Amino acid sequence: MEEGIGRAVELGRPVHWTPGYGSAEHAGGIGSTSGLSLLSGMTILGHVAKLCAQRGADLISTFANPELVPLATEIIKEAFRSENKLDEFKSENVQFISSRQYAFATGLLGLFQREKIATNIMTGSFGAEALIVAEGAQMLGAFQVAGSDGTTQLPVIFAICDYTLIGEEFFAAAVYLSDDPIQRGALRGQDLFKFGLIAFTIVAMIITVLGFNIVTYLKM
Amino acid sequence: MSIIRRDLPVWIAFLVGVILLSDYVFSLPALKSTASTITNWAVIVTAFSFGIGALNIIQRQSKVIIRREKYWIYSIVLIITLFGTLGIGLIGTINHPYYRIIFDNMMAPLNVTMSSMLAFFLASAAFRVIRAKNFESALLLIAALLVMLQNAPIGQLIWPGFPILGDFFITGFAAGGNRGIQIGAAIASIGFGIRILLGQEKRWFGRSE
Amino acid sequence: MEADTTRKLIHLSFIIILSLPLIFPINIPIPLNQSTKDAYTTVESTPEGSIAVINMDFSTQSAPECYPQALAFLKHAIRRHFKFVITTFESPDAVIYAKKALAEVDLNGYEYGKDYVHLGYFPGKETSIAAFGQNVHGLVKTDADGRSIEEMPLMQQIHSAKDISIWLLGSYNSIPFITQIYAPYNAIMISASDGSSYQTLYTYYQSKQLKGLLNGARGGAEYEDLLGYAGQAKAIMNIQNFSHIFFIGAIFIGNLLYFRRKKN
Amino acid sequence: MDLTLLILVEAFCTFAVWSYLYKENPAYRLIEYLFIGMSVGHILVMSISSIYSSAITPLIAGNMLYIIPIILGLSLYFYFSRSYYYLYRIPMALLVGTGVGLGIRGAVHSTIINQIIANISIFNFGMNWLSLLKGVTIFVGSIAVLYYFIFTYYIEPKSSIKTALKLPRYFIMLTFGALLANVVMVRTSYLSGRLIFLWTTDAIYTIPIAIVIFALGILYDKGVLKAKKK
Repeated sequence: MEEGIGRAVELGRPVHWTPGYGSAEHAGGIGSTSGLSLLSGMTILGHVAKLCAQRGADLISTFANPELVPLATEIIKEAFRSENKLDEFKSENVQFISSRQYAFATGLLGLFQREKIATNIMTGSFGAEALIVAEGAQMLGAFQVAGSDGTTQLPVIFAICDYTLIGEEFFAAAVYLSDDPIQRGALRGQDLFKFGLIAFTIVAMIITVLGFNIVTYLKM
Repeated sequence: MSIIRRDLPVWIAFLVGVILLSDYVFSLPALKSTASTITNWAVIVTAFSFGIGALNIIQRQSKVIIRREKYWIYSIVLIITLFGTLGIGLIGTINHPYYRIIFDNMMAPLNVTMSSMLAFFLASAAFRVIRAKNFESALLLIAALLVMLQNAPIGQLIWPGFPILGDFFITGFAAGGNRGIQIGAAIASIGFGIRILLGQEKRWFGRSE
Repeated sequence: MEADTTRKLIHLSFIIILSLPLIFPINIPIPLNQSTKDAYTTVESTPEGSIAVINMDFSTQSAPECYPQALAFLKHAIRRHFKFVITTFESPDAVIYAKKALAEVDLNGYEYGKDYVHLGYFPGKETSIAAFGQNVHGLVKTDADGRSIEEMPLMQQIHSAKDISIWLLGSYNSIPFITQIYAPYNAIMISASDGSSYQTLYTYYQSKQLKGLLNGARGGAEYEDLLGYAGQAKAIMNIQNFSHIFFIGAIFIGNLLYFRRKKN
Repeated sequence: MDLTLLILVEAFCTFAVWSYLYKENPAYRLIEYLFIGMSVGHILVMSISSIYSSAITPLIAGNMLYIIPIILGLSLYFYFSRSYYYLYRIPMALLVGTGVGLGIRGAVHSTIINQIIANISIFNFGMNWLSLLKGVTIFVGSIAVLYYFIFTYYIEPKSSIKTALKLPRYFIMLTFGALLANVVMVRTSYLSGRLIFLWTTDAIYTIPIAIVIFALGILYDKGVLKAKKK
């Protein structure tokens, strides 16, 4: 990510960040099941904004979920304030595009070409528009980082972007960027849980193969 | 004031989250109705938020128009279509013939055309990216080729074994990998969610003051 | 700059190659799947003149895949002289497609109200499917154009799901029908699907809850073959064939260039 | 309105979007702004009517409880106020809480429990050797990939198990390849829907016109480039 932002500064062109469409059309957004990945994406935005403020790169962020606009404005402002560069913050760079999935993609394609973005960072919850956005940025030769927890769009993003955070890596990235010992502890806890889950699955499978039906107990 | 500014939001989020979760664990009728009321409210609040989005757009575009920035003509087009659609939709309801024209003959085809752009983008990406640079990307390539041969009827004509092989890749390898990724992401999202509820992850409400 | 030109050339050749099967119709034969064959024989074995429900349910986006399948069902129903009603439960967009389909088929010998009725869209998804099964007249008062259905001779024969001999589900999501109609009434159903719902529906076909199942546009094309005409599904499959050949070719050439550059 | 005119509009939309593949241009820009304008207008209409039907109607009917979401919704707009902006955090907290609650519920139930149930019943595919192999593949794959996501317990691998540790990564690659190919099929069918529209309706007459306009555009583009160089 730092590499990408450094590149944007060198070229004097803006960095673009988006949390994706997050099924905004169907009453989605942070008040729905895609909320967690959108919020996790927002934590990464904090980090991106901080880097941009440090290096002096323009940061354009685009949204399909209107309720994220105030949040993002505050997050970015906060990042610029902590670097004492609040006067460099431009509120018109926090852009709501549209809640219709493909209108959102259309808007981004146009924006990319007009602003000549150098780096494209996508962290959040994506639908089919992800490929349009990623390939649109690719046309400009932009450096791309993406992260998402969904699996339907990942293969495509993975093929195009320079760095991809797959599934869980995406949530873990938010923790790693925070340098908070408590959060790292939480990550370790999750790993232990995973070990437990793997062990449980193997044991449960063997029991099932031996002929005991434990699935009915799990379904409770 | 800092109670309202800082602590109240965290407490509300905690309470709401806990109510929804306990509704899942215990099946009490009172809890169920509270939970569904809350989800209803969230839908209503989300509906209100679209106004913020519209205001953001109008603000930005009118700035462009006033400053006569590049492409300001298009901004005028945008504002006119926005209010035009809104006006027809509110006055004439969504069944008004003009609204149907906007919806059926412009928005719907534009939607489909944009999603058809994906096919083009996939074509150029396939040419550029799917290359056997090392063993890992060779695996990706083989899986992609076999599944393509399964999906195109012509594959079955070339060799009847292609569908079986491709099917194995989709319902075998891909299903397994997919399941692993999903379980992993689910665990992480639960951890992340709990941190938000406990107020350890506060960055979602922006300003720290 | 060179990469950019290559990309443009790829896009241009892609659209040209995909247009070829539409300009010069070349029909590449499509092997017949068992699930499609079962769907066909189910309709064939239903006696002529039975009452059928044709459900059309798809959004504008899934229409390219689903509409040809629904149309094939409609054509087959007419060929078997079924009396039919057309319904939509999930996506109001489909009502327009249903009208388009009725305009497209040859309704010779059919009289509106007596032999077929277009009921239009009922909101409520799964709950209204259940309501339709229990008491048709409780849910439906008028047809798609707002005419009262009480006077229509066909509607006087239909009171609940028990009066319907076969369900032709031209929709991408048929699971609500399986839970609300198949389970309580043991109804005979065949279903269309789109690329993403086929896998899920296939398990219901295996457990014989669906008597037949079409696999997206491909199933539609097979069904068109069985009915003996080349329609949209066939066209889509021809385009699919060409596009997959294109993709495989693009990957092949891409790799060839890559290895050549690596050698040098 | 006249049907042919509507088809012309639809064809223009299609070509304008595709023209982006060559270059960002005025036609695309026009469509882009129109599309955004229409879609935002549409979303506003939809949300106003949904607020009306799901909040205001019950309120008028006498259910006073619905005053709360309306107040919460309106207080989102405090964001624009300089001194009371923080009040918008309260409805936001409701949204975040709901999102987290629903998200965790979905993750626990539909992902973890259901997937694990599916995983341990590997014989559900039937008893022939291919189905059995499939079941085992899914089982091994999911566990291997889950193992890939363990971050904090990284053990420096000995050479003997190094290849075994690469297995998860290989599974991810195979998964991505297969899913990528499936995306190709779905997207091509959308594109074929457009192509069938262009070639089989009256829109066919617009094809030569579009080609001429494209060609002129490209020529103009190259001409301008040359003039600049001189």
